[in-house]
Amino acid sequence: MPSQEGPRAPRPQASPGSGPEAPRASNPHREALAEAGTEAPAARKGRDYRGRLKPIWCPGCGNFGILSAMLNAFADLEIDPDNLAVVSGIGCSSRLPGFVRAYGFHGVHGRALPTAVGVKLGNPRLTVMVVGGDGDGLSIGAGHFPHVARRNVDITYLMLDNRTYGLTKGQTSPTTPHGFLTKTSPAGVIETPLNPVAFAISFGAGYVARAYTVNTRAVRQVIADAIRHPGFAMVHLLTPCVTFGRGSGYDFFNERIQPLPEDHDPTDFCKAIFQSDQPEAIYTGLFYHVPRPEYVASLQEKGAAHGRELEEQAAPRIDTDSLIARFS
Amino acid sequence: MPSQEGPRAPRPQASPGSGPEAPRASNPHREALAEAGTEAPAARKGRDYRGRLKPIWCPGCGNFGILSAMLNAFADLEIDPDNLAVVSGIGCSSRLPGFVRAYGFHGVHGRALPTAVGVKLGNPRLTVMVVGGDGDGLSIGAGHFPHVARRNVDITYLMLDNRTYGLTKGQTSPTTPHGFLTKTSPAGVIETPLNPVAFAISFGAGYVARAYTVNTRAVRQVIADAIRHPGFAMVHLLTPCVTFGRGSGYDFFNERIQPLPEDHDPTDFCKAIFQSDQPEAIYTGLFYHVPRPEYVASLQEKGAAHGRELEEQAAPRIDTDSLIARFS
Amino acid sequence: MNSQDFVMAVNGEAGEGVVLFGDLMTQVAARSNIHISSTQTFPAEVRGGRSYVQIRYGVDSVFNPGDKLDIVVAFDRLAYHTCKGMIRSEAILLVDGDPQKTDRSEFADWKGGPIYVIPMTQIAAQQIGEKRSKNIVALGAVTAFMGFPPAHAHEVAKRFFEKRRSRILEKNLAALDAGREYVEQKLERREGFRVPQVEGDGYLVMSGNDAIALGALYAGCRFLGGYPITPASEIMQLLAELLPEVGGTMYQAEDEIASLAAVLGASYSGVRAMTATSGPGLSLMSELLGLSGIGEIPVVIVDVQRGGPSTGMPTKTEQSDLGIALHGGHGEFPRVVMAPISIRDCFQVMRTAFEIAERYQVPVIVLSEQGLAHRRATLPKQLLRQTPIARVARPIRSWDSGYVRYMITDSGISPRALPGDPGGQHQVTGLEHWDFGGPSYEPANRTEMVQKRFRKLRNLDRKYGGVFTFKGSGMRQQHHATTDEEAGRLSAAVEAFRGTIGIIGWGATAGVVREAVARAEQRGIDSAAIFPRMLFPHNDLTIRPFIEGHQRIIVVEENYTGQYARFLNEHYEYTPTMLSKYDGLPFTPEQVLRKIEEVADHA
Amino acid sequence: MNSQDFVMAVNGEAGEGVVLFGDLMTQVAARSNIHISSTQTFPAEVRGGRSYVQIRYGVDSVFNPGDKLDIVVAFDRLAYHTCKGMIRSEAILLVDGDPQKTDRSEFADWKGGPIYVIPMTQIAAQQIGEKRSKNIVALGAVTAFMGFPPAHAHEVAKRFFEKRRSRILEKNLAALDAGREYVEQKLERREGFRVPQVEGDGYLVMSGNDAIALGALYAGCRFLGGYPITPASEIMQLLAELLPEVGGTMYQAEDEIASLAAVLGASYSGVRAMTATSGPGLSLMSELLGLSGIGEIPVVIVDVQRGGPSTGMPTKTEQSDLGIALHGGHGEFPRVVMAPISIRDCFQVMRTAFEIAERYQVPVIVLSEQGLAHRRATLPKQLLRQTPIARVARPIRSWDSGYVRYMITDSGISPRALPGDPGGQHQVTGLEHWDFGGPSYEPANRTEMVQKRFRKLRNLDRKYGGVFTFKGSGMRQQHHATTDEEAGRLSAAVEAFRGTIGIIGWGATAGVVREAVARAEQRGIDSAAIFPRMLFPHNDLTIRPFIEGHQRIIVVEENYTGQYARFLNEHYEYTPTMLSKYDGLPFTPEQVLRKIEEVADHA
Ligand SMILES: Cc1ncc(C[n+]2csc(CCOP(=O)(O)OP(=O)(O)O)c2C)c(N)n1
Ligand SMILES: Cc1ncc(C[n+]2csc(CCOP(=O)(O)OP(=O)(O)O)c2C)c(N)n1
Ligand code: SF4
Ligand code: SF4
Ligand SMILES: [Mg+2]
Ligand SMILES: [Mg+2]
Repeated sequence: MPSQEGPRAPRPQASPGSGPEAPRASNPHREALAEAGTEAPAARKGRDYRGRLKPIWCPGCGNFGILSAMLNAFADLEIDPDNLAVVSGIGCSSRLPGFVRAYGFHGVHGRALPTAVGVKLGNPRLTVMVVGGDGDGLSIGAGHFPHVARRNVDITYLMLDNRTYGLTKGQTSPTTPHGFLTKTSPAGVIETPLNPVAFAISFGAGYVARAYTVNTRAVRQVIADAIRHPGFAMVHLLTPCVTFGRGSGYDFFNERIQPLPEDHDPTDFCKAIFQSDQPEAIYTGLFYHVPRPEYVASLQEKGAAHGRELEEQAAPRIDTDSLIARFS
Repeated sequence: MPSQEGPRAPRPQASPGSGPEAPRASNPHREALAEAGTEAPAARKGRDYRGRLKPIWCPGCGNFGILSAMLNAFADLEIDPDNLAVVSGIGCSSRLPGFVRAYGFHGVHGRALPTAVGVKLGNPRLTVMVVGGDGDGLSIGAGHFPHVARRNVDITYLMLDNRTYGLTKGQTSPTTPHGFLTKTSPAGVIETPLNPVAFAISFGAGYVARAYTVNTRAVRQVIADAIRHPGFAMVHLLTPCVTFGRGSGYDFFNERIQPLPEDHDPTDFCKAIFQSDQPEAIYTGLFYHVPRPEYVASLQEKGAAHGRELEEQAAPRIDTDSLIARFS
Repeated sequence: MNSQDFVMAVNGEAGEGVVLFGDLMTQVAARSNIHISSTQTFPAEVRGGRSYVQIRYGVDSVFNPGDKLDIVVAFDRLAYHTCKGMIRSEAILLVDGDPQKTDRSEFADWKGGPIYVIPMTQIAAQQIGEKRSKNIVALGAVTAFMGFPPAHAHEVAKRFFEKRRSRILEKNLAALDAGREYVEQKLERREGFRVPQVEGDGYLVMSGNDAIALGALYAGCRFLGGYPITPASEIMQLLAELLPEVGGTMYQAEDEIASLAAVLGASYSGVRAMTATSGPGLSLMSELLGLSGIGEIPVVIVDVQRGGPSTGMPTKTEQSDLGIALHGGHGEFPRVVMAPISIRDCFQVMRTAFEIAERYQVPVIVLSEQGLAHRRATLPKQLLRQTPIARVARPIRSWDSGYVRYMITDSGISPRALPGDPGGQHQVTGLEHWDFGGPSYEPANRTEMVQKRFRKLRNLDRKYGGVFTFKGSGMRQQHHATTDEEAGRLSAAVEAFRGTIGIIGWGATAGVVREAVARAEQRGIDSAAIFPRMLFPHNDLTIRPFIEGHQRIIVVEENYTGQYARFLNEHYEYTPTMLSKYDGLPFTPEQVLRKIEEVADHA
Repeated sequence: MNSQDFVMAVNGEAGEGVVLFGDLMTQVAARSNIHISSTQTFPAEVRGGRSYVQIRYGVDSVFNPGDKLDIVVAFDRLAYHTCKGMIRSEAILLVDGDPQKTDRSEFADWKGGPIYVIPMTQIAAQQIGEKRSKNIVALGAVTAFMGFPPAHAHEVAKRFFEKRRSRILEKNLAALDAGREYVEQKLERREGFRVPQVEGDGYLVMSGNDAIALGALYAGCRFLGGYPITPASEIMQLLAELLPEVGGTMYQAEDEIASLAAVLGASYSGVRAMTATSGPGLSLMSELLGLSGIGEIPVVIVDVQRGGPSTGMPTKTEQSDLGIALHGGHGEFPRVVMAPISIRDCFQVMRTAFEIAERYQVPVIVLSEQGLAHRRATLPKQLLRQTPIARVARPIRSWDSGYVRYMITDSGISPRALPGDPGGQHQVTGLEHWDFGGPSYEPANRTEMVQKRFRKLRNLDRKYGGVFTFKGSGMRQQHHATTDEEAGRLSAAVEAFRGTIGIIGWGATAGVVREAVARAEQRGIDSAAIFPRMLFPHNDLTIRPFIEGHQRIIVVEENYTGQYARFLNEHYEYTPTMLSKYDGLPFTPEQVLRKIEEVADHA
């Protein structure tokens, strides 16, 4: 449905430079990106980022659109695959790292965010992406999300929300709407679903957007902007599960997806939360964007988090004399 | 400091009957409570609820005030100790169940909320309280809080926030303010602290309040109201750790604690979140109160969650014939 | 082909309805009083890949899905090529295709018997107007071919589709008829094969997961806290439907830690409570397992094992969680580990598990596995006619103020007050504690409490440690030996199995081992097998005479490190021959038989 | 009293500064070239309860805090009553009180030597105006009484207080002087006892936790992910200070699962990374432990054991996590389990642990325990002068496009590309996989991958499985046996220890066992002990000749079920005499000696 594409390009102030300034970790990509506009047209193509594995998703699965938009976003930013790490948990969506030419980490269910923090702290020069499902991120992984967000680690988190547990064949997920029938809610879901956009904002994420897989250009742009954001960025991606997503298929979303109102102000905390869950429509676009001091940069100010850089050093900087004095 | 006591009594609409109606589980206490007003003065005293163990907290610990306010709240509501369950995790604050005459469950670190859900679902006639620390609830237990809140299980959650890990002797907790020196942040905390009031509201809790241990009457009232609330209620209790709470002692709080503005509207979602974290003061009082359908009641509507009631039945209601038909 | 006992395979592209075809076939057989044992291999991913179902039929009970194929139902040519190497000499091939246009030379390398090309897709597309009904056409055709009563096929198809829209029901019933009619009327030549007619009122058909869920229900379970995980999810899914019917609750928690926490909470509050998970979930539950132990909170944990470690191979079978079941969780506490040996035993083990958990106030881990969970078997209807357990057995329900939760007793078991009981207030805690529940690190008390808790395991293996033994074609099951006399008898019974080759195994491999032992006897090799149902505490009473009574011991395990063999080495000096497998597939009877022969040759 | 080797106890109300007094005493001794081994028991709760510190002093190294007391420093009367039963005959009592008003008959049941009543509180209150400085008054008095150079006491007090406000520093230095002066000038009678004067430039003083943290730092660790837990927190706290100084990071995660996840992430990205936790944390890490195994991601996990299970006894010692270390986590994967036997070994084991983890790409679990973690010992300054390791050893840093992460090799070890390396893109996964990292459930590949991973353990015990052996008063440590010749020599060395009684233990009990063996020799009992530092893989090369070479084997363990003894039973037919303890307290040399004697009597 390309006619529904790109409900609204993220605002210009979403890109660094025009928004509030914040310290950020030394990521060579970002330097490259900043200059990208002044250079000749991007030499890379999305297909250059294709991994060794072919996606094994069901035909029609919403994840395909997101994958290709993501690869294009990488190309747009001319990201160096040698310095790109894609981390995930377990789920249909979490299979994504295998489909990307990058350093991939397909870990265990629900732990993608803390794993990615370790990757970033171990080597801050990497561009670190996290991909995962609604179950992975909001159910078993729910305890990690607030902490990575409040720390504001420079990681881009893509939550591929199909409102179900795809890989385990269709149980209730934290985003399954009230009343839906699932394998574990044979009489209908009685819970109120969680809202990852409101979560991310209230946890302190500095960049929070939502997009729908069908609108591939919007997805591509929002992913690129999220990567550019110097801090924790979260993108809520709506992606129908054609096999188990009873009631949350393309029709459902097509009827409800709407771009955020033109006058939405992405620096208004309350309004952003408010708009993220409205009865009249599922809004897409940039909900919130307010940069804050980034975690790795703060650590580096205190000497920490130089990680792999150290490897190149000839000798460690341990001050043995002062240690001896301290322990005697 | 009794002069600072009771900054603002929770609004009258906080008690059931005057607020929006919502289904609730059959809890005999609640029936009793509803009638309490018309009866003779409460026969019970706070001391009737004292447990077998004497509190082992450091002299001056903020938890003492909360404990005694809590026992008084039980007396106010004439709760039957036979049908009272107090569940906790691990921490100084989590030792509380031992100090109460009730059925106590002192479980493992961070899992008090899901444990309490099980207790409630197993026997919905119990009044179920959860007590625990900021570390227990917001760090290791952070993944459970949103789920119990969104389900709206009829549990009263008291979070005793001393802004540190007391029991393990003073490490950074999720609520330790930025810049504070702790054993694990020798160069100062670089994280932004989490805000449990905003969390509870955005997770869907229907009753969210904050009180300061010194204001014992306010604590007592707010606990009583929270228990009365038919659904998940969360009370954020500020309680200085005199031994390890560097920088978050009584002086710190005494200077900052303020009752919520008179005109605060506890049905305004955004405003409630907004007021929960303000630079000029730490507000106390009822932030948010909007009842929603309660979980156990919804389950019972579908036949489930009759738990221990069944025990009294002579024979189980299994329809063996239909099972045989189904599996042949 | 032996019409008393034969094996069918169905193969096709995943999504073609192979699995449904298989399920309905088993139900038709069960209605026709024919036993089945069936298994399916799921594709690795949700879609894509191939589906394979294998069904063994028998007039007598069959205990495993067999190895060599007698009938191949090939949904496409690839299916033919997949299965052609696995057949017995007289095997029949039923393959989808246009009988007119099919070039018979495509099947030139078929080493079996008759080949029938049946236009399944064609009938579905042309007669029914719905290509996807091909599997139901196949059902009609194959059941007719095998001589199952058409009414039975009609009943099972109707039951399955009647939950759908009526148009779908009608189409599929038409498809069924079309398939049957084709075989009855148009199949050019139709030789020999017919299933025997057997009297009876039919059997139940259940998977291992079904049996565990139903077993739990009948055992009085009223709370399941769980989190979806392959291959255990079906247990929670079935109980999500059934528990509310009896006032119980299925609680899908946010993760496995929360599930077990909720289960412990529910158990504490007085209902029989369980969780069902697989390896990754059990790992996450390790800490709370210890709380159950030291807090003395009853719980039943079902672990449907799969290929490990980490995410491993979720849809493949393995017996590699014995180590964590025995030793998982830090510190030391009493626990019980059981392993059902069959689908029927899946049902039955749950009653024992709940009884032990509640009476001894300990965690009981039940080790099932993917190969058992997704296997199906026929069972007597009687199984579900037995009286379900309604209540927690509690003589005392009111306490005076001196109630002491962790009272030191000879048995190690302390009387349990439940919330709601008048006067029984106390604190349950995961800290070491005084008898009344107050925390205590006092050394003498600690020593006493550790001993108290472990005393609960004393003699547990005698009372509940039933073993299954196989010799020749018979099976015996010994239970309970509460008195010394009974114990002696039980021991003596096992001692009677003196012989050359003794096989020790646990869990789901019993079905193939049993058959291998019987086949070995036919070839004149003397062997016997023992499968303890309770793996821990260890049933020395039976295992010792078994080990001592045989010249050579084979231990059969689906893992790399020989977990049970190593465990037995703690108790016995013996040098077992290992029959190990850790490729995700269950053993076949043939593989076990070969090992027996090999050892016999060297014995 | 033997002034070459004697034991002091300090006891008082928690909050009186007993622990600080003890710490400073050990530092004074270290500066004065006197060895110490000290231990403290924390009260159960943060405050309230009693504090107890025991310090053993020696001119030669001392390996445990001893048993019988030679000097009792009693901060109050209750302290006197607590300690009076634990003394040697000539013990000295130093007790707080008013020398004038104290009724000597209060100490009528003192079975020891001279009693000195010193007005510690009085001096603090009256002379210093700060009752809380009583412990520093005591420090001045006791160091003066023992004849330590006043400058040393001054230095340690100054270093401790100079981080505080200057008023506090001044007051406490005054308190120190006042205590010293009282003893020098006013102590009525002052007999006999003085510590020997020893030449040297002093020792380091470290706790087991300090030594682990420093050992990690020197081993090149640049990332610790952790979550506070008693008794391991000090490791992360120390590294929180030290890691940023070398560009590394201490990351306090939201829980133990997140800590290990972050550690695996950091390790994947190329830094040496570890976590330090205790039992409950290790339980929670069980799932990710398997990811380290199948994903082949190096990691070092320190488990400072405490009384289990569940929350158990957080401040008490126990050796009860061997089971989870060996078998925790579902499924099967290679792992290494090591146990340092002393504080010095805590430092050293970390280098080996990191080397193994990185070279073999496996998880290495290091089992320390509360009794070792909070014990303190003197160590040569040389220890911290050795060259720290700077970098991860990587010959190749650039890869062609065919890079295969899990390449099947003879050693089982595959070359590792790190993110950032040109051309090395690949996927690490916890699913079973093809060699290039793509998921695979294919049976033959699975079999090969399981074998590949386990091949890494082959011979690991030879290369790194050093054992510590004690016989008489000597200690030998054998390391490395890469060639067959070396292996033979190592075996032969252990075989030389033929004798009556062989003791096997692991971890922290080495300090007391060593002493017991030496004391037994003095009583004419022939015994020897072996402590393998690597518990798994198992070092058969040394344990077998040891078991075979002794008539009776005693296994010493601080647990109930005999975890190591049972593990050894998997390998050897032997019937050990167990010396078990699970009351939260470490063994004393006396207790071990008594067991040796008992066995000797029956041998
Ligand atoms: C510890 C653990 N528990 C459960 C599972 C089973 N499991 C795998 S994926 C998944 C949920 C998948 O849902 P989601 O994260 O939304 O991803 P999707 O498949 O929908 O993309 C679950 C429960 C697991 N792999 N590990
Ligand atoms: C799994 C696990 N990890 C860590 C610990 C150690 N621990 C005990 S209490 C605690 C935190 C206490 O902080 P909080 O919850 O705020 O309670 P407080 O003591 O401050 O009242 C920690 C980390 C534990 N008991 N279990
Ligand atoms: S099951 Fe659903 S989410 Fe998974 S691949 Fe298929 S369509 Fe996509
Ligand atoms: S350590 Fe802090 S929180 Fe704990 S009891 Fe003492 S004052 Fe209270
Ligand atoms: Mg999903
Ligand atoms: Mg706290």
